[in-house]
Amino acid sequence: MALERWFRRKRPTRGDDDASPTGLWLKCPGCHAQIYRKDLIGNLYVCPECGFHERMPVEARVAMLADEGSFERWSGAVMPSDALGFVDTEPYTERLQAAQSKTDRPDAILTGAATLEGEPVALAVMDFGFLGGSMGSVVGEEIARAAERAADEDRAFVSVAASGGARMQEGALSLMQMAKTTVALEALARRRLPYVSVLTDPTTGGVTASFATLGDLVVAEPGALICFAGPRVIQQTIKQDLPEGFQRAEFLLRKGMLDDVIARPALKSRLAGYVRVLRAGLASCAGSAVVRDAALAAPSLDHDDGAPASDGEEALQRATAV
Amino acid sequence: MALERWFRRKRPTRGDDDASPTGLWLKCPGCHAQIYRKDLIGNLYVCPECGFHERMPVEARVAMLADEGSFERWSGAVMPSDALGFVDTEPYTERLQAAQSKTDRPDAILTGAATLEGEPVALAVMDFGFLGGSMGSVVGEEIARAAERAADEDRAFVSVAASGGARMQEGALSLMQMAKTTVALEALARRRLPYVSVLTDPTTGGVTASFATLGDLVVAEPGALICFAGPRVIQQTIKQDLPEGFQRAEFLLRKGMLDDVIARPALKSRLAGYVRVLRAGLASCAGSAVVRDAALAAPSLDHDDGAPASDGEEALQRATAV
Amino acid sequence: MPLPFEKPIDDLEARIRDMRAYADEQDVDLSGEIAALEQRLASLTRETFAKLDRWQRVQVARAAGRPTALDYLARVVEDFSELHGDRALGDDPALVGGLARLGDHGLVVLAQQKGRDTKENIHRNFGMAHPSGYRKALRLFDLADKFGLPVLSLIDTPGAYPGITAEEQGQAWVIAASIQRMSRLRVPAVSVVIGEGGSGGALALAVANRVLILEHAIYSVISPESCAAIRWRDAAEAPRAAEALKLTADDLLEQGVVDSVIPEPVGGAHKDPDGAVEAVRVAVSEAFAALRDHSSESLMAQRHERFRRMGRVLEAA
Amino acid sequence: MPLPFEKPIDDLEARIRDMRAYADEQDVDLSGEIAALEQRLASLTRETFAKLDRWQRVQVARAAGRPTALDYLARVVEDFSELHGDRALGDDPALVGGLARLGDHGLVVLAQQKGRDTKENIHRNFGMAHPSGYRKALRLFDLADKFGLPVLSLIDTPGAYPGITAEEQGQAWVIAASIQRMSRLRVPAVSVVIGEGGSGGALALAVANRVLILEHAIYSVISPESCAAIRWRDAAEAPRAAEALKLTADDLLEQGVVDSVIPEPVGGAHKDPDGAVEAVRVAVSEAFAALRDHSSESLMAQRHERFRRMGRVLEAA
Ligand SMILES: [Zn+2]
Ligand SMILES: [Zn+2]
Repeated sequence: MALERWFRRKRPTRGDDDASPTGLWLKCPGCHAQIYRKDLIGNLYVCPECGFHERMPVEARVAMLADEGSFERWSGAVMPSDALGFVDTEPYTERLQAAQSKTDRPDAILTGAATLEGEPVALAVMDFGFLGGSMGSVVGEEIARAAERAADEDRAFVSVAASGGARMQEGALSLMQMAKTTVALEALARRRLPYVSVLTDPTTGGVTASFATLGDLVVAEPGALICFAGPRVIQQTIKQDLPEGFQRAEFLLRKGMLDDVIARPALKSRLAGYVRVLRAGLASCAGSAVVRDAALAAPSLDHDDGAPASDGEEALQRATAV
Repeated sequence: MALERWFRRKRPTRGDDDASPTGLWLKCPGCHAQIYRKDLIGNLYVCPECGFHERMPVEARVAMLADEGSFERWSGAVMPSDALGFVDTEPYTERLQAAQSKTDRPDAILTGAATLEGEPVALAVMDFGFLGGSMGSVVGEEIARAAERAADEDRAFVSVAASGGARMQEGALSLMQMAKTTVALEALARRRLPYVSVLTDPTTGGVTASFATLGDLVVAEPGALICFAGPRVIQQTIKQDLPEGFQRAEFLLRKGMLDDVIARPALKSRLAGYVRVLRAGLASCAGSAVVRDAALAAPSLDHDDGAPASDGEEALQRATAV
Repeated sequence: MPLPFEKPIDDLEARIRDMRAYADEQDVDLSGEIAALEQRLASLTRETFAKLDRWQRVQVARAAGRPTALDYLARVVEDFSELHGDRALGDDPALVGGLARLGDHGLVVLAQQKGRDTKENIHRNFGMAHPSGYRKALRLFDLADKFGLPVLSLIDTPGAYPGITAEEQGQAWVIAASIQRMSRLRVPAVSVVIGEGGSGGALALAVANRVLILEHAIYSVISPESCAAIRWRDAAEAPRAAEALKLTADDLLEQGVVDSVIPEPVGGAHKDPDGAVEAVRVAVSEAFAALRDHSSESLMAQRHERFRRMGRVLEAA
Repeated sequence: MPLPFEKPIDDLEARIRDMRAYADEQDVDLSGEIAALEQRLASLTRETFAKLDRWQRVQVARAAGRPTALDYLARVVEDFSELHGDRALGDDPALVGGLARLGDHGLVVLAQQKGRDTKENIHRNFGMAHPSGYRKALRLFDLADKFGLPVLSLIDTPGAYPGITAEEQGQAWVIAASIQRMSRLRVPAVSVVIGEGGSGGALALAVANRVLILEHAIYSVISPESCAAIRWRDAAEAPRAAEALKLTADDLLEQGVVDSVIPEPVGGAHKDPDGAVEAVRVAVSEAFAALRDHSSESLMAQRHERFRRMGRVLEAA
């Protein structure tokens, strides 16, 4: 959230959020050229002059990645609730309604099945335009269900992150989504299904510090801000200027944190290529690979989507009885 | 070897090698005090004035660590050979004979069974006085056999390293001891037996870069030089002075490379304590822990000491047949 | 220095001290008066702490003199022996790890350590770990699994450190890795929030089978001050943010985020550190005793389910 | 620039070139003479390279124009896609890693890359990896195991980098870890020493089921120069040190350190890079084909035994 404000101030024209202008012409934040809006959109929201990657709407992202006609939406079965009765200058419920009206989705995520150059995947794309892409219970649950359903349907998992972090209006429950999404990824690991995570501008806080950096491969788009603590928080802490390019994708690539930085026009084929190779391991070694993480192969670890969760003691008893 | 010379030049009074004086009085390299030789020996070769840790003879080390009367020697069944016919300013065979006469052991290591405060262990102590503690085929073989026999006899493994690195007179065969000692440690890992490695002054090169840093816990003595490349090599490479305390135990502790730096008088009880705790895991979790590394549990991995090694193709066939 | 709402308690304590001194000095018997005042002190303390609001609890959770992780370790476990370093970046004093014993079995311990004074606070970076701290934890989780050693973690941090080096070294990456690694532990894991459970930096070490919390400790997605600065654009609104965040032990129990609340001595752990340590010792021993006979598989499954079900969503019609 | 012993070959090549030019210019038929000279060239080259001493082979192994790891990768595997970073310290250009395909299966590739010119040499640190390079390898070994991808490593390094940062970041620790991790791979692993196999920095990536070496590559515990500096106290004695170290492909085959020698085109790989690349492609394909149907357990066991038996000792009477 802090980030969202920071961006509004520093990068007024970037992205598809509230503050983005809706005129025919846009000024590119990268090269300051005047770009015709349609040209930008036709070029995958990449500046035709300098290659600056504007934020991309969720539906355009899906259209760019999924083979034509292959996308089938999964998300939408769960809606956010105001568990804490959170009110700041405005009630959380009203903020939710406004975001839902604006984006026409229940929360900050869209998931579904698709193929990428024929490779079956589950896609999870975050919407920074919905309360800054913050992760509350619904985002966590949709990520978890998508990962688990991908595992059930023998699909690789591809997530496209864009988030200001945890949704503080859901208190500690939003913090717990970091652990929830992480344990849900085990369903993929157990079946040796690849998970490729794409970090886009911006990916921060609790999303960076959970599922989004736990991909078998983690790549980013050029120029994307990727961090745990936002630049403003760090500046306030250390009281000095930040290095040039700090926390941007290229910086993190040099620091060893990313597998690669991939320009948007190449993204689909690179992701498909990764999935293809990671699924082309030797059959003779696959069996024992599963044995190796017998930890993860425990059948009692399987989670039933939507089934009422038992409490800890019950789970322990049940698991023990298995 | 380079190191050995470096030490002779810079630290003439340290250690138990050729260059150490044999008089009644010694000058401490730490505080420059004149120390009565017997006082030094009686104090575990630690300067009573400043705590400087002199190098310690192998037998004194064993006496310090092993419970009284518990040590039973294992090493000695294999002797070095001159596989390459290596001659520099002197034949390797002559250097070997001189070292054997001086130290009264076949090569730069002593291994055996012992108890430490009652905990059954295998001990492997390197002798820097034997050709700079360099690791050739015999040192590698004795380490490997000691680790494997420890596993057979349900003992923890404790090694005390002191080495100038690989023994170049044995060429690539000495390099291969790094891999040989490493794979031999798997016998311990398979049986969840602890391996605690003690690094003493100096531990360098191929010994640091193999078994000696692969302990479940890795500790060092105060002031010990521990490195991959020796200080002189680095100085020649970078042409600038090295930082104060560079590559010493305390420096490496700060850099996160050591579990602890332990003064000699406390070493035995600390090692025994580590072994005691690491062997007190829950029985309910031990079984599955073995499953986890099913990799390591493959029975065909067991190595028969002394059995003639089959060639690669045979091993592959044999293992496959299991 | 008492907390603001402790002033009346502090005053009454001073009066009792004065009266004792007077009685000693003058050799008069004031035991009746003193007993009465002590009774009043006890009920005043009880009443004060029974109706603390959330912001006051935040202050108790951070109170000077509140026992730190190492204070607990000294008596909750036996023979604690610190292990240093992450084998990559350094050794982080804000996140202490090591071996210990609990009854007849070994233990791996991880503890977020704030300072007990300014000097230690600087050394410990106020309990805010760098990536090397979490990497040390990863290493010790591996050790725990290899040797079947249960894991105890003590949580007390404002959060993972936000700084240039921390970001360069992948703070987000190591926190995610720590969450994942801890969720995969094949041994029993118990976490106790003893003071401040600050965001992802706390959660990274709290993916346990049992998450306990001290009565006046807090556990939150964000500090009240930062929340206020963002949502009210005014850090001074921290008390309102604390209310909104529902971050007290009772709140968390209600939300299902913690499994049980360990009562503190009346007046808070800082009033009676020994009492608090003993309460934690008993709670930790019981928690491990209840877990120790379960198989690795059941422990992993229970931990997995515990965190998988976190959150509140409405199923769409 | 020819190597010293290549001078007669180089001269003869120049003569042939001149004669061709002259024939073209003057439009005379010198094809008979040229053919004779070419025959002489072929036999001169063959003879020269047949009796290279060990120091000369060291020079061939390091020759400018000798194909580098990336030159091999371009054609030995398909669709090489580089993966960066060690998730801790950085991304080391001296040790390149990534995904590729070989026939119908995926592959993890690791390659020590020297520069093809001064600029690249500086960028690649002359093929001397830092700890982050070996950490990247550790990460990719995990990836290979998880997805059942065989591992191909190409070895060409003077050694792991000896420097302050490298020591601070635990160069010895990561080399040991890499040896251990590679020995535990659950997939087939093939290593090819394509140029210089320098000490522990080379071995760290060469704990394979099959270790191949190009005819004029070397593999040694120490460089001849360093060996000479230590044992003769004079780096100029490198030729004698090279002889003593027995570091050529044939020596290593005899010692059991490598499994087979890949013949290079006459005159060395630098004379015919395409021929060398093709020879490696065929050898690598055959090596993986022979390993692909073995179980993980048999692959590990074979690798374990391969290295467990290394060395020559005498059993005491
Ligand atoms: Zn532009
Ligand atoms: Zn002294």
